[in-house]
Amino acid sequence: MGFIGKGLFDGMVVTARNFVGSYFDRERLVTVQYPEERVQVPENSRTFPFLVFDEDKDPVGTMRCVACKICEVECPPQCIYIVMDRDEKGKPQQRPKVFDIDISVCMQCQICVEVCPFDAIKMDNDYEKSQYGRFDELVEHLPDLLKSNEYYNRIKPTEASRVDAKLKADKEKKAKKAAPAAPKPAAAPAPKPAPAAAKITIPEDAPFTPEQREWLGKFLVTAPVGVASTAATPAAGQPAAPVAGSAPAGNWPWHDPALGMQQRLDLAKNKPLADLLMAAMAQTDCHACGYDCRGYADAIAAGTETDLSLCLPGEAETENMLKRLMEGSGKV
Amino acid sequence: METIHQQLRIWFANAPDSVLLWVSIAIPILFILSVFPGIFAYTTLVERKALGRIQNRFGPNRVGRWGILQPIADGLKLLIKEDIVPRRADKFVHFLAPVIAVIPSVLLFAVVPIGAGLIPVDLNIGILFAFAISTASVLALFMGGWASRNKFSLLGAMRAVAQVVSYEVPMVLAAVAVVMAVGSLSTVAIAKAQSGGILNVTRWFVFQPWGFVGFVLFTIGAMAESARTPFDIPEAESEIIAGYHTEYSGFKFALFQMGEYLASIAMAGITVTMFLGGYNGPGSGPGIFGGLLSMFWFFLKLGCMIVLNIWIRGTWPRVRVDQLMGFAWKVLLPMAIVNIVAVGFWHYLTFRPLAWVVTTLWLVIWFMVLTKLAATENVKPRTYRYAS
Amino acid sequence: METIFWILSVITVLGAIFAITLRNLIHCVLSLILFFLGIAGHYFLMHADFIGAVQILIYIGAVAVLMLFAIMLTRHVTGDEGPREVLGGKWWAGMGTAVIIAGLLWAIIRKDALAQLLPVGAAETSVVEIGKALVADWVVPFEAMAVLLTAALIGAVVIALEEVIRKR
Amino acid sequence: MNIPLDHYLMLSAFLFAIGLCGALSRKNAIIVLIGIEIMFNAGILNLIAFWHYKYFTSVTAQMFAIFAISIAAAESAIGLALVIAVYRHYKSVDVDEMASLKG
Repeated sequence: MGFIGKGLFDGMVVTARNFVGSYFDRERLVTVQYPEERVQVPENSRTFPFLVFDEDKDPVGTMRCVACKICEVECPPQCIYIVMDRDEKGKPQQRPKVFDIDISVCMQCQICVEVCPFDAIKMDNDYEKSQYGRFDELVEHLPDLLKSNEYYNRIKPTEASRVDAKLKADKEKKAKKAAPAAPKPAAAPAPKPAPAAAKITIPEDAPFTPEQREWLGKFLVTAPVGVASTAATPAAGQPAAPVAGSAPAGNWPWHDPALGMQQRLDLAKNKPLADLLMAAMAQTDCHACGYDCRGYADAIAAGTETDLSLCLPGEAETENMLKRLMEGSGKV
Repeated sequence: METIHQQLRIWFANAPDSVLLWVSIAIPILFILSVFPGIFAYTTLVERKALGRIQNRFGPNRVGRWGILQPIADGLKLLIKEDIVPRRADKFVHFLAPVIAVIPSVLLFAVVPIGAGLIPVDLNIGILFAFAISTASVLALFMGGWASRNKFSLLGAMRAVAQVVSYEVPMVLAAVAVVMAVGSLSTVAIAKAQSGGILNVTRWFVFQPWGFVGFVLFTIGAMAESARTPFDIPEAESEIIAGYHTEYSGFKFALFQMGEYLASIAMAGITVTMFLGGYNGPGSGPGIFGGLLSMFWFFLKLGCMIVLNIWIRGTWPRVRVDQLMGFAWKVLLPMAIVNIVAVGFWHYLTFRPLAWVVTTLWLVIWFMVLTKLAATENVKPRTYRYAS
Repeated sequence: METIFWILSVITVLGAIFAITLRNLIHCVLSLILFFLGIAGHYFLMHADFIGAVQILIYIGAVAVLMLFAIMLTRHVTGDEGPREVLGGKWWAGMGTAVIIAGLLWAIIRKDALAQLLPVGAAETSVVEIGKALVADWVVPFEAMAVLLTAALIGAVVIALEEVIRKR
Repeated sequence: MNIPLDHYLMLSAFLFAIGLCGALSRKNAIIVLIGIEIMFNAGILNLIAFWHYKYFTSVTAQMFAIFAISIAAAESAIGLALVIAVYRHYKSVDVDEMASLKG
């Protein structure tokens, strides 16, 4: 039976039922009483990055991070700041002395996690980060960032077990071969800046004819180093890498992890073999190989190092290039 | 007030008369200023709790047990908030508006009898006074909206003025029906006319056909007048941010809210007086015990009206602006006029059963006709093209 | 009571003066409302409660609001940027006439014997009396008033909607 | 209350003069209307004052006041409607600019 305004009264009945029901039926109340109760956040939710270490006894010692600075370079809003640790003699250590993440800048994109070859940085799901200040208080330092693998397993069991299995497999492979077998990280490879089609440095949309383009490319390659590197950096479509602490040597224009492999090789063209080899490295000075990039290249060129698969950040690309270069020089 | 004066004269026979007069003036004022703002504060709490429960939430429950200190916390917070005045605002009017918003609302309580023989001032033009005062409240909204120099504020103010002026008319006409039946404009006389019958209940006007229609009309009008939710067009937050109080913060904002709620409570009090029997209820009457009981009944009914308001706010969607005026002028106003004729029937047909039949039939038939006329189009059930 | 009279008079006169001298039209109407309130206060003071309530209801609730609306519809919403000189070019005409009339009235009132009257007894007319008078002795003017108000209503709508009607 | 009648009469004469001044000297049509309203009110105040002081037994003065107030309301409604109509035509509410006889 319908009469005018029946819908209004039906609505009032519904709300009255809700009102009374909410006192008797706890199931109806969807609100979570936050400080006392918490919602179990989904496993794949993410907030800000943290650094994984393996053993509780020695968080700094068993930290997976080797201060390779790939994440610092790749971070789109540039919220990561890394300084590599050095011992008294100034020899670089494979761990960061300073590792800061400004979480007021971080946009939680997870790119640092994607590019890390060591599974050292992962996304947290802790959302209680409020502070009383807006500047220094929101910068997380190394002690705040370090969290155990156990914690990682707790918050993201599926992902962490996969990572653990992979790391174990790598370790076993390494132990079994005890030799040149390169651990192939299963993690997604770092997105490589594709070598520009028109030689190197000129953007696709720059208003040049093909001839001009060619000339410019040649000019920029052969031009004085400063010009080339400044021009080359934006051309690769990557943010300029502020490699704090380790000033790029003036005569290594390719020593810039933001460049593509082809660009680096072009920059090192007509240089000695060691320079070419160095240009093939990932340029992060990560010391995964036991040297810095220059040292590794020198060692290969000098013949003291025969394993060409040690450059972890460079992955297969670097390994293949190193092989080709060595074949070309007739040493292998 | 006069009764207090006489009582005081009996109790303190040697005190000077002028002192007693001032005391007897001060007592009702203090009573109004202490009780009704308290009711206002806890109405906000009850409203938030009830709305929460209606939406299957808890509502405020942090400050004190069951959030019982929430109004105090709100007040403190608003007191210490920064008071912002827009740079190009009309500073003086901007300051004046919230003050003016409260005054008419408080004045309204002067004519509401809260118990048998308990009324601040028994004006013989009580109802007219109430309407005159409540009209003035629209000025505060207008001043606030205009002085802010903000388009949304101004839009809200214009809407408020148009709405209040339009809904005033059916509301007054609904009250005219009661005034006709009682033969007096005094609120005390109206309340007294509803006493008697079985348990002091059956002679409430709401239990008569014309009284019921008048009650519905008056409640709708009162809701629109105090801009409560189905008619909160002047401050529709999804359309014009907050309407006339967009540019208000801190305690000025609190004053606006207070004026609005006090007006709503006072209107509920007048509705109770005019239609729900006022302070009449089982056991109410003269004497201390009857007086206390009558006060209890009045405040119980007032609470029921407030809860009804909250319930409606939690349920019904907002009226569309373009339908608002049509509803007032095409449905409420003719219905109020028809209702006045119904009171005439009621008055002259002294044989009650016949009067019941005639007035009911008259009202029902006109209701049908009006709804037929007001329906602009044939509304069919909605069909969904993309959603199943 | 004398104090109340003087306070109300000051409010009324100041309201009236501001209502015709301020530059901002909205301020003019707001002070006009102050003036209306003062007048209503005078009515209450003279025990004409009904007229006082009607004054508030009609003048403040209807006429002032109507004026505010008219200003909104005819000027920039802000209402200011009025004429540069407040009283216009012929201020002397207005002022002169006003002063002459005030002086004349003053002279007449001072000489009249009525002026010295003091109120006699409690004067209060109940609303019932007014109501009865309206439908008995005054029924013809009352009905005429109803017709006039209806005509005014229709006329106002027609005048204001002229453009719309012409377009149809 | 010891206010003699002439106080009210003076007050209302004063208000009438103010209203007249406003109606005559301001250019804005709305202010002219405001001036007229002030004069109306001064007149009604006189009526009530006489009623209160002399003729309080009769309701005639109150009747007159009620009718005058209603007429004032009707007058202001029409007046403001006219102002709006004129504004539409001339884009101005200045009474001095409404000098053209041609519509």
